[in-house]
Amino acid sequence: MLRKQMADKSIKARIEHTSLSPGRLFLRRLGRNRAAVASAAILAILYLSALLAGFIAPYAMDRQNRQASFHQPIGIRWSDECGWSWRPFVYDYRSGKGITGYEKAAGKRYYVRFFVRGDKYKLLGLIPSDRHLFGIDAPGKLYLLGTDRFGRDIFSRLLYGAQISLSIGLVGIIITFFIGLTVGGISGYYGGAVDNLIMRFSELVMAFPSFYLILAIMAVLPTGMASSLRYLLMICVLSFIGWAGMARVIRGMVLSIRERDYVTAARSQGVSDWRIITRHLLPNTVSYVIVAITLSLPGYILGEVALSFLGMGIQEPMASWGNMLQAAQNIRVLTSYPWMLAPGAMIFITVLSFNLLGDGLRDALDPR
Amino acid sequence: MSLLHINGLQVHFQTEAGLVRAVDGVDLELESGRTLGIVGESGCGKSVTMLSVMRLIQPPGRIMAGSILFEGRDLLALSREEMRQVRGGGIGMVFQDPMTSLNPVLSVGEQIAEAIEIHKRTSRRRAWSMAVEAMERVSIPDAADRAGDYPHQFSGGMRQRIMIAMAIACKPRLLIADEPTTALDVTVQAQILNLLRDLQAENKMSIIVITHDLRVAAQLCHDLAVFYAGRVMERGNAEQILSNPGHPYTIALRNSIPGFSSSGERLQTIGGNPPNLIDKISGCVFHPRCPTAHSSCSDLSPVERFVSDGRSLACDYHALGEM
Amino acid sequence: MYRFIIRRVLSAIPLLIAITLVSFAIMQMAPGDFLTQMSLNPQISPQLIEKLRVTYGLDQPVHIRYLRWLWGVVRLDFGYSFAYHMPVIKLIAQRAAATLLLGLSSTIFAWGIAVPLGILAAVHRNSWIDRLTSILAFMGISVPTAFLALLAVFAAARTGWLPIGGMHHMSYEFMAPWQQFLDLLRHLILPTLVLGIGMLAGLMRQVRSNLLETLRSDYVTAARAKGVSERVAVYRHAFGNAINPLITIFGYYIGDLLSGAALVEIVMAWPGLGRLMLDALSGKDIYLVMGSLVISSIMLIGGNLLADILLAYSDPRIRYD
Amino acid sequence: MSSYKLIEVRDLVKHFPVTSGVIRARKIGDVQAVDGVSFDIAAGHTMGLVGESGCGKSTLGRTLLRLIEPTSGSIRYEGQDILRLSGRQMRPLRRKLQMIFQDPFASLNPRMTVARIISEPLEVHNMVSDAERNLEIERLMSMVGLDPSHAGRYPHEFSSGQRQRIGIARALALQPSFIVADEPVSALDVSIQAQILNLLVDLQKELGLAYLFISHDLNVVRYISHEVAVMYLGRIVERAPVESLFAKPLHPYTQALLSAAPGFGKDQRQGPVLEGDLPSPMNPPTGCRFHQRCPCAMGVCRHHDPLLEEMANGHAVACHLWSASA
Repeated sequence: MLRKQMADKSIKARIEHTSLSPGRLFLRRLGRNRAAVASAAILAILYLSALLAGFIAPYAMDRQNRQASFHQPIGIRWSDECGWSWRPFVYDYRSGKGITGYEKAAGKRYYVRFFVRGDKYKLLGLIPSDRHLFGIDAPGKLYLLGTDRFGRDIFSRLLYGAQISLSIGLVGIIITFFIGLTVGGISGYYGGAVDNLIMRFSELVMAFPSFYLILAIMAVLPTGMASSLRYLLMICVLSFIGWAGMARVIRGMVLSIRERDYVTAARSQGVSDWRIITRHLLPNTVSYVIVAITLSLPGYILGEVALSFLGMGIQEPMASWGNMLQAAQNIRVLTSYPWMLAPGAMIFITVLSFNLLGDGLRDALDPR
Repeated sequence: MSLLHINGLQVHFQTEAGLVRAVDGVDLELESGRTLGIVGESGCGKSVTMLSVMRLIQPPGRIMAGSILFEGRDLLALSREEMRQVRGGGIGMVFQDPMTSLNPVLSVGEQIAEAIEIHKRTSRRRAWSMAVEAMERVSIPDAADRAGDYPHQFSGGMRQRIMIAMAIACKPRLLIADEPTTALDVTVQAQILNLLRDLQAENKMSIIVITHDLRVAAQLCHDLAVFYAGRVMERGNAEQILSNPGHPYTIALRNSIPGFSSSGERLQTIGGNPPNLIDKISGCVFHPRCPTAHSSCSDLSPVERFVSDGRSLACDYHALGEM
Repeated sequence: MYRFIIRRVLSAIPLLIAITLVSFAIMQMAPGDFLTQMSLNPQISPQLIEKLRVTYGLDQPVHIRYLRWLWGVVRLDFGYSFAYHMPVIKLIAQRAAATLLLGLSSTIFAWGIAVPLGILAAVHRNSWIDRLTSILAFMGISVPTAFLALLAVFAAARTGWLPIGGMHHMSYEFMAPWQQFLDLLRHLILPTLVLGIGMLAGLMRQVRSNLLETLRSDYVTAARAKGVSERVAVYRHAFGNAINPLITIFGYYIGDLLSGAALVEIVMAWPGLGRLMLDALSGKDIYLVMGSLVISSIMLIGGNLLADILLAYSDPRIRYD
Repeated sequence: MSSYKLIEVRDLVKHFPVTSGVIRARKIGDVQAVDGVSFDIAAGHTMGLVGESGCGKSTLGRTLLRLIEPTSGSIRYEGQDILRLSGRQMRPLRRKLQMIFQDPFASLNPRMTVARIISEPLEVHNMVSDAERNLEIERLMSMVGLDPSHAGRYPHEFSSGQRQRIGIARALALQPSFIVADEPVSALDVSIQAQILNLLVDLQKELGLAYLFISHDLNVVRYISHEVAVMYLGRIVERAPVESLFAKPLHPYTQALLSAAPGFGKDQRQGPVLEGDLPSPMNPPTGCRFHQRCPCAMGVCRHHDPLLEEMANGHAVACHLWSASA
């Protein structure tokens, strides 16, 4: 007994701390890729802002100001001809002579205040609140990125739109991945007739002209449909098209890992199927799957954008980056109020970040 | 004058983990018409040395120092264009895996003819017929018909014959064969070894064979160079080295091969593992695993010295000295 | 080879039937039809609508209508467009021509730039040109088509250098043939750039990574050992093998030409199939929708088949029988 | 050392169907990987199995452990036909039958530490209590010559020779009596190869293990085996005690293999060098499978399949040259 204890102690003491798991090595390599780290940070900020949209946005999603239609962005200032201010402030704007354009009403400063009361919202969809990160006393206006036709604050709507546009990718990919993992896993692990059937079916799905098909499905939805239902249906349709490719990737991965000697070794030792799948197959697919998810996620975001842009997706007054961009389609709006393109820039930044992060993950996984 | 003379060659690879001194001061000499075997375990720098002769070291590898004289000209000082003439013209090379070293989308005839076109400056048609001749020389049946076939249509042994035909098509003075039989089955390996021996007798060319198998080297080579950790441990006449090895590493290497010692007898082993070339070893590179290491071996790097006609050793305490 | 093609074409038939069946079913799920919208117009009498309903066969049960439509398709009769008052096939032929023109020009543009740039980036790996092209490629992959198209329109409107949309100038009819040609070219430039940039970026990355892979291969080293020049090693040996995956991608692009251009067409007022499809969908112009779907499915299947055939020619290891 | 028959293999056959067709797979032929193989292995003894790539030796090894289900035949372990056992009944027997692999990189799960790799079989079979597990890991690691303080490391931190030792420790964890070693030293450097071969021999002496030792290297097989079987295209063509086989090979294929295997010194070959390559196992030649490459082929070889017949002292050969009936 004493001998056992001593051995126990000695073995623990002697295990060196230098040893790095493959996962740690992966993270360490990823950490050296500055673009990927920056992208991850940007994405984290974006998702966090979307989550706390109600708190961060100075206005509610549908707060209109008929007197401020197509208001240009209002810059926050720290100084003017009267000198510096230790508090940020904005000027007031009055509507000008023409139909468009607002002129600066100089002189009066409106200070930006923090943790102010404003429009009511529900934090995380649960907690009712009316505190906002920042705001301004009426009649001051805080349109960081300008307003749209109805005088709604674009910055606030971008944050609310992010809730839709960013979550659609995440939820969509999770559904796709879940179907893909199940179907591809079964197909790869069991093989034979099941495999053959599933693969033929996935080929059929992939032979559909997917964009037109999605368009057709979205087009036949009744116009009066609740937007949350529409949102769900859109995810389902996008996932239905996407699962086939994912299933084939996972099937290929399972097939190759199933043939590795360490799986054979586990089988030869009487390790159960379940344990082989959970201990040997899945942990070794995880990193590939993360890369695959990161790289295919932008497809869902862009899918929502395309559908909503064509008026087949998220409907007004709900905000999504796609339908906000739709408002810029009018040539007169586009040329006179270029800030309407802001949602496009947001989509671009998001998709770029996902692509850079995915590429970094792939490099870290398979360094050459 | 020797056909090939390598002097103080150093090749380094800058990797993520650190600087790898793959070849760290190698001297070699090969007389015309002879076969030199380069033996050693994986990662000992034998392939890198020969790729340096062809100047085919790709980044992150770099030749840091040394000279490689081929027929009196320093290959490392040649222009790119001059070097291209040497490759395939003066020196032919055969690689380990005939499966991956033949271009899968070009017919084998095209691949052999390509070498001929470059070095002989002849017409396409003439190059093709010379390619067929080269295939006949390596005993590929129905060479004329099969020249239009693609690599995947040949068996492993036939592919290696095609690689050899490609390397010797322009009658090089030196043929470098990098593990030419490792990827092949034993019976096919014997065919290829016979072929190499016949070709040498016919063409009077020199051959360098890189191999990890001392027995393959014993079959084919006049001379031997034993590599360890990017350095030459021992070189000289093959028969002499195998019957009476001088360097402790050569002795250990030979004795660890089953079949050398008779069956039932316990194999002699070399303790420990081959060194990681990133960590610099002070003194003799072999001393951590050497069964006869002296205390000074860890401090002083042994100088290669000649012991008898053509034999040289890099060991300060070699057994041959006492003879 | 011919047997393979015939077999593939034959196996495409059940696929097409399945696709049309699904599409027909989807269209049926929509409440109402084209005539329902017409009936909201007080100037059209209910009698007339009922008559039209019989004429168009909309009074028949679904399966009869589908079979009728299918029988028509076999005879190359894709039905009649309610909104445009003309046979679907004629309408599609017009619009598909415009889409194909755009698709073709952007494909040529994308491949013409992506392949040399990709090769350059791979050969000079980790050089400034590699880094620059890779940054541009990432931006190109990530920019949403609709956003890019809007930016292009914005730029065109602000500078006035290029037309902001459409395919022809208003006075196109009165131009001399060479003026017409130049006018078409001017209208083609922006949509081509917008559609091409997305393709170009992805393709360039693909060319680069494929070539890097083959440049590392043993047969390229073996070729160098033969004394071939660096150019021959890169272009004949490495690129010759790197091209195979690109051919598959090429087939995919061909297949995707019709639906891939939809967003650009809509933003830039290009009179192609994408706009037609969108209008048809919102107008519940069912036969027009079906016709467009069939055509784009055929393109998709044909593109993949084309890729397989090209692949067999470029890679001797692939044999179909 | 007792030498009762631990393993008895009779008429073992494994055919892999080759299929073609897209929608409905049609069978277009069989790869006859193993085609009617019989042999015994005594407890504590080593049977060497040699042959060139594609001759079916690996398939045979995996079939013995039921990692591949054979087409027909019987495999008895201590008299019990393991092919008749259900998966559940097979589980306790798995402990007794273990395997060592060729590739030291592919055979260890890269995401498990050495301790977990070695302890997994212990957990699955409840071999030791949780409390004793660390002690057992330490014992196994020392036994195969690994430093127990490295138990927390991952496979990628070891050299190939050390990885092979981990694989051996894993196989030993269940205290087997029979181990299939599938080319365990082919991927290793010569100096490491000798270490592993010595280790296997030591373990055999210490634990009374029986091995089926698969290799393409005649010298390695000669060193480690008590008895050797030579395989060609799914068949055993010659089987004999090791001394007898190397002193007096009977089958022309064995003779060719022996003369092809390089030894020290030049031109010491006696036998002929074989022409041609191994035929495809999908359509093996009729008659004797070796007749197309055989330097001594006779008319009868083309049509009649020779049987494996015992000549003397356990030396059996399948060749018409030696057949009494021919």
